[in-house]
Amino acid sequence: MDSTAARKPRRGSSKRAGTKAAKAAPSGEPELVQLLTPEGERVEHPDYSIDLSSEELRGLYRDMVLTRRFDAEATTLQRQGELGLWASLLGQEAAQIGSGRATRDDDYVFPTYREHGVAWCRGVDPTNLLGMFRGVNHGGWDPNENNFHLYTIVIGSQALHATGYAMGVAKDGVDSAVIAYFGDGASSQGDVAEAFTFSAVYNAPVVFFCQNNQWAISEPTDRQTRVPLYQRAQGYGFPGVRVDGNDVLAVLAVTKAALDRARAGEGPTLVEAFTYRMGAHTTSDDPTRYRRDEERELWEAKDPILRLRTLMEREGHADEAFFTALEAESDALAKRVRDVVRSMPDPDHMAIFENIYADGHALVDEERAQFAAYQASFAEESR
Amino acid sequence: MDSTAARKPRRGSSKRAGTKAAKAAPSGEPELVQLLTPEGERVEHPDYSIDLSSEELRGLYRDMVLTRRFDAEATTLQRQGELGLWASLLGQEAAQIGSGRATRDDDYVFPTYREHGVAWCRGVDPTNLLGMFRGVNHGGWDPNENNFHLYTIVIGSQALHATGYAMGVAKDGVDSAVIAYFGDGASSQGDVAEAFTFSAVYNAPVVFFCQNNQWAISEPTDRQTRVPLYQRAQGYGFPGVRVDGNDVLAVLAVTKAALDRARAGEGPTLVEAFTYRMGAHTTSDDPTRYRRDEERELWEAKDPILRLRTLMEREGHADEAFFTALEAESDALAKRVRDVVRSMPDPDHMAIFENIYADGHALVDEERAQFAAYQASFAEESR
Amino acid sequence: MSVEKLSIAKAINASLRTALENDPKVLIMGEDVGKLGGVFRVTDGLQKDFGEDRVIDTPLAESGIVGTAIGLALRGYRPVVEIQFDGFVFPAYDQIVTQLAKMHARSLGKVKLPVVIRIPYGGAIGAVEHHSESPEALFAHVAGLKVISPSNASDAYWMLQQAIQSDDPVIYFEPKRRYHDKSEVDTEAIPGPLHTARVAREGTDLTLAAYGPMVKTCLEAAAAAAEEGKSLEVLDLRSMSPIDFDSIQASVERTRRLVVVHEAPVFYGSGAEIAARITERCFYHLEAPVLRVGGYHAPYPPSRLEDEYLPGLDRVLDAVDRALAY
Amino acid sequence: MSVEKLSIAKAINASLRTALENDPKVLIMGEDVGKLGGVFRVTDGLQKDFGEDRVIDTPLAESGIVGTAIGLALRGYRPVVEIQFDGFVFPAYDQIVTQLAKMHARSLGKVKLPVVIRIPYGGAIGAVEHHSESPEALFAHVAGLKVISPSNASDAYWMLQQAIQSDDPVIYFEPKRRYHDKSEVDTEAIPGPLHTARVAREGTDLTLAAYGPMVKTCLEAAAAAAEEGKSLEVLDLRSMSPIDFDSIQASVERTRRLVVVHEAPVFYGSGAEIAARITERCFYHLEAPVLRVGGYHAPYPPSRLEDEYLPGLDRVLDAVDRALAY
Ligand SMILES: Cc1ncc(C[n+]2csc(CCOP(=O)(O)OP(=O)(O)O)c2C)c(N)n1
Ligand SMILES: Cc1ncc(C[n+]2csc(CCOP(=O)(O)OP(=O)(O)O)c2C)c(N)n1
Ligand SMILES: [Mg+2]
Ligand SMILES: [Mg+2]
Repeated sequence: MDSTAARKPRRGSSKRAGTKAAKAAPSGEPELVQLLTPEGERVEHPDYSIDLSSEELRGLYRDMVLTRRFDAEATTLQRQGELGLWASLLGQEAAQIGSGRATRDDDYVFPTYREHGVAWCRGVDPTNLLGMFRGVNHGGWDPNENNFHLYTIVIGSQALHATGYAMGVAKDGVDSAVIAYFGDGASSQGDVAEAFTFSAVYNAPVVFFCQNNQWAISEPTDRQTRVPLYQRAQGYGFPGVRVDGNDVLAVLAVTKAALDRARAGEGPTLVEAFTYRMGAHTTSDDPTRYRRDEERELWEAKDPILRLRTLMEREGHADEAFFTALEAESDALAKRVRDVVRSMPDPDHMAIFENIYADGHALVDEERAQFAAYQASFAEESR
Repeated sequence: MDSTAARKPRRGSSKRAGTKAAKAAPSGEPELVQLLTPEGERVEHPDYSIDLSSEELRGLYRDMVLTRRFDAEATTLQRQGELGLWASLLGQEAAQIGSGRATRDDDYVFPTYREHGVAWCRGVDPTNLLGMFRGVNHGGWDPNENNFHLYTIVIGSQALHATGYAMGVAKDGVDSAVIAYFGDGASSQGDVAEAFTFSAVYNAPVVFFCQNNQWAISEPTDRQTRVPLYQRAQGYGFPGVRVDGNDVLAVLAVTKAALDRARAGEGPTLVEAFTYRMGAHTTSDDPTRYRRDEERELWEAKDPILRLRTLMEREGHADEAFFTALEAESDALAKRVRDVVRSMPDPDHMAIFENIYADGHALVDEERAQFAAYQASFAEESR
Repeated sequence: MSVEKLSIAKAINASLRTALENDPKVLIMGEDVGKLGGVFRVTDGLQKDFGEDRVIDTPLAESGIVGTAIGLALRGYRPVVEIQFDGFVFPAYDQIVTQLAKMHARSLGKVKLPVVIRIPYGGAIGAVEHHSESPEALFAHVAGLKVISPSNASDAYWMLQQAIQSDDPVIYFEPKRRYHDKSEVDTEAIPGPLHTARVAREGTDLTLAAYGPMVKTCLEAAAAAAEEGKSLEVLDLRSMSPIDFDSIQASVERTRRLVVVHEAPVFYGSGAEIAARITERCFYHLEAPVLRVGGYHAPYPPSRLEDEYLPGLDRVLDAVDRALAY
Repeated sequence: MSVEKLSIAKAINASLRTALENDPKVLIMGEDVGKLGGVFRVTDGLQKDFGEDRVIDTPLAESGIVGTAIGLALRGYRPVVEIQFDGFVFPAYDQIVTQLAKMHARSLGKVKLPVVIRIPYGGAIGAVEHHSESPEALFAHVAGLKVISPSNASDAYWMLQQAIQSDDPVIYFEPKRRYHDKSEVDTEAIPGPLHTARVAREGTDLTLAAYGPMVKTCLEAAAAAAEEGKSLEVLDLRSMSPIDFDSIQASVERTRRLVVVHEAPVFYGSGAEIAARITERCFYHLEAPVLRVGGYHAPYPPSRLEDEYLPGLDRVLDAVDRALAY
């Protein structure tokens, strides 16, 4: 629907456009909170508003561009054999930057394996994300440094961790909030449903942020649900809202509102960011087996970065120098990522036996010693 | 709310009463389909109607009375040490008989451990239910004889079995339906949520029948949900309806409509039967630790059997002879149950090794032989 | 009080109470742990005294319980989770195995998961299906978990204290059939290491190794054997992961014969691990193969058959006789 | 065609195709098994040829997949379930352990559960966490399940045929690192019994027992040892529940030494069960304790460490040397 929508009045000049966006579209698609159309027009929404300075808009733009560039570089590094795998977020930049920028430092984030943009917002050095994809660790950063938990691969598990963490936040009597990311496919997992139940019963300050990128590997969303996912929340007694996941402004506004609700003691919210996985599921995947190019083309017209750029250019939020500088910054980031990854050392063999237990375990000690002796025997032999 | 409701117009004489029942009650309790008030008055409902002959009403009454009597006898047998445990259905007779009688012979039922009334409707000999509570088996009946699956103790599991079975029914192209029973507590289990997802995605002909008896052992329903349970269905894309679970007529009508929907290829329905566990969770439980007598008294006024009797007596659906004969039939049933249980033999020791595999397993054979030899060694010693 | 005679159930209750008192971060979570005090009354009175915020009745969803406990631990709490019965831990198995056990390693040691999972386990209580199982091997096989089981009230108290204080996830198996067995608990003692075996009875002819509910059975067997002039040593292993192989080895080097006893099925059970490793360590000491007494490769049977299914005095003595016959 | 050279992946595909052709009740279920043909392309082309009604893309929920497969089996279908990777079977563990494994016994034999669960397992493919595990012991310990793993294309084809035809639930572990290994498959052969071990190489000095991916490693070890003048027998166990102890015993009675090799952690692994039972059966035959080579008591490590973690040629030969040194 979005791509065929007629040009809409400019920012702030019309309530009609916003109201229209809030209603069900003629195609049968359900309502979708939108503040920036695919054509780069600002529209209003009765429930959500946002007013950002030029600097803030540039900030969001920069985040998205750098994230995309980082992501592309990682894909390249995978092709070159430097990474074993990469899960690209291409197309989901607005969903991730908008929601990531809505969080406060003291909030806590529970990501899946694809939240590179959110990690960026949280201040995690992007090179840290690559360790697990290179195979040198299972997650190289300290979750508590940026309140950004490790990537979780087992689908849906982290929704419960986030809920428990939020229960703890509430116990602590502070007004931080927690945000749990998951995908459309994950919505089918029992753990996600149980997270809904627990968070509602304990009124936990958690936002469930579902990036509905239309696909769970090869399965379209209709293999997971026959109604829009945001509606799932209602049956558990908390609000659900669908936002245009390619509209960074709407995502920011909607997520901020949901986090504020959590802070205010009003409990969980489900945000469904309606977006699209532009690339393959991971570098191991071959989407030509299960989806058509036309679908991708349709979504290209809704590109999250392009539409913000259109707005910024038309409204003069940035000059050419900004875009040129950003290009250079992107190149520098890509180079740094490349350099860091290439020089990332393999872990020491003994790392197999480290950090299995915080307080030690006799068998680990025994096996470590045996392993060391065995390794040493080769060293002796080769001497 | 029900017990304080004023006397309502008689059967068929008013649409108002029914409409009223369908709306949210002043107490904030959500709508509840009701066709027979606690005072034994017939009321109408805009969406559900029922017109039963006197014989049919007597049938339902008889089912409920005999089920209650059977249940009481089982409780007694537990106290006498003949059973290790009993899970009483006291108070839930209407929910079980109404729904059980709504099923067709070719439908398939997946019960919890408390569906003694449903078992009765399906034609399972009640004495067969007692084997597992006595400890002579884990479920003594052939599920396919009455299309009544074995009792399932692990909470929520059977919702998925029912869904899979219903997927099979649909594949077979027949118009049978499947009904899965579970409790308010079970609604929190991931398996139940996954059953909702699968049944919706595959449009499986299954009815989820949740007996909300207000308690999961010691936990009131607000430990499982903060909104009425029937609303859960909506978020999965199928209808949910709350029925007065102590009103056998409404339960029958609502369940039948849901089963018919399934048959017609319209997919799953969630029925929440709002009822009350009058007794302890099981004979091992002590409800005085967690709930007040007053609550029970409130619900006594809504007794499912009493209200039907009131209706039958007032409208002349049965004479005294019927009630007298039923009393005798109850006594006979109780006696038969007692006799059968008391003479129920302990299983042969070798049964430990039977039916573990359909096609055999070398280790089972080995252990069976060792066990037999070991047992025989005692026989020899004692000779 | 300092020394008191307590049942195992009461000792666990006292230990939970102590933990709640000593550390405001300790939480109790589970189904019916509040007003009811748990189906075995092990948490009796705790919610009343510590409030609903610290003794938490949860929704009926085991994965949710363990999953939120993990989140609470990440926030700095120390949840002690109750699983109502052994057979109901499996919905939580994924969270335990893929998250709880691995998160410390996944984070290169950055996060700690001080979560205790209490599981009443084992049979002989005349219960229906799923209420009498011994799944300890399914946890001990998984790196990142510690698996322990007390056999008496003092260990019940102290091992739980130590489990709660540990920064590692601990699966604490409670021998439910022994809940009412009483013995002395010194709540001011200084406990020994958590994962060390204890010589429950000294002997010279053969070692019986057991844990949890089977320790008592083995002690009874040893007493009976003594009347026949056989001197059996009984080791209470206390910990199934790690296993104190040193103590078993030391005992076997003296007695030269070992019988391992547990309720769990023998096939792929803890007895297999003990037999394999002790045989390797004591190959020239063993006069007989390590024999195992345990459950059969069968679902736990209906309760009227459990006496036959479970290892009892006679089956232990039968194995002892077979081992001594070598 | 009758004899063809196929990769293990293609042999499984052919076996599924045969089953779908021969029996209208056979269904394929799992995540991405349809158009994608599974992440390993093992179900490639099947949905195209047999339709969405028989080759079913499921919601992303493993408990739901196995739970509905049970329901379908109760209705008379024979579902073959694909779990995408070893590490993702755990959400389904409860349905497998408490329902699938026990329902036949629970019903006193009245209902049958012909469900096959295919799990690509094991490491050495350079994958991220949860994609390289070997959880077979966690299933073999549970009565009611059968657990098997082929090591070559012919077994991959025939063991799957037999698993699908079996009225019991079967966990079929696919050695994913060997998916592309090719060997001859005779699709008109008459297969031997499903749970019998196979002598993969004859030898006289020591027996190597393995299954799945480690059979090839052991064959390579045997070849290397032969060059040093050591004659190793290699047994392909094929089945982890039941285990063909008779064949192992027969071999060990000749070779007098046994080394068991698997990728799974040694602690509480299948090697423990084999060591315990074979030591009991062959106490006077064994010249050395049964040695075990396998994974460490550690989470499966990041892929850059997997070569060190996994048992390889050298570690097998090291154990062989140690066993021969007795
Ligand atoms: C429990 C579990 N099952 C299966 C997988 C394999 N898997 C990885 S990603 C994925 C699809 C996830 O889809 P979605 O939740 O929509 O997230 P997206 O990848 O689209 O971001 C699957 C099936 C897994 N990681 N965990
Ligand atoms: C997975 C699982 N966890 C815990 C239990 C123990 N248990 C048995 S019944 C019950 C409460 C069930 O409540 P509800 O679903 O409302 O059914 P009701 O007993 O009220 O009919 C619990 C917790 C169980 N049987 N299965
Ligand atoms: Mg997706
Ligand atoms: Mg209930």
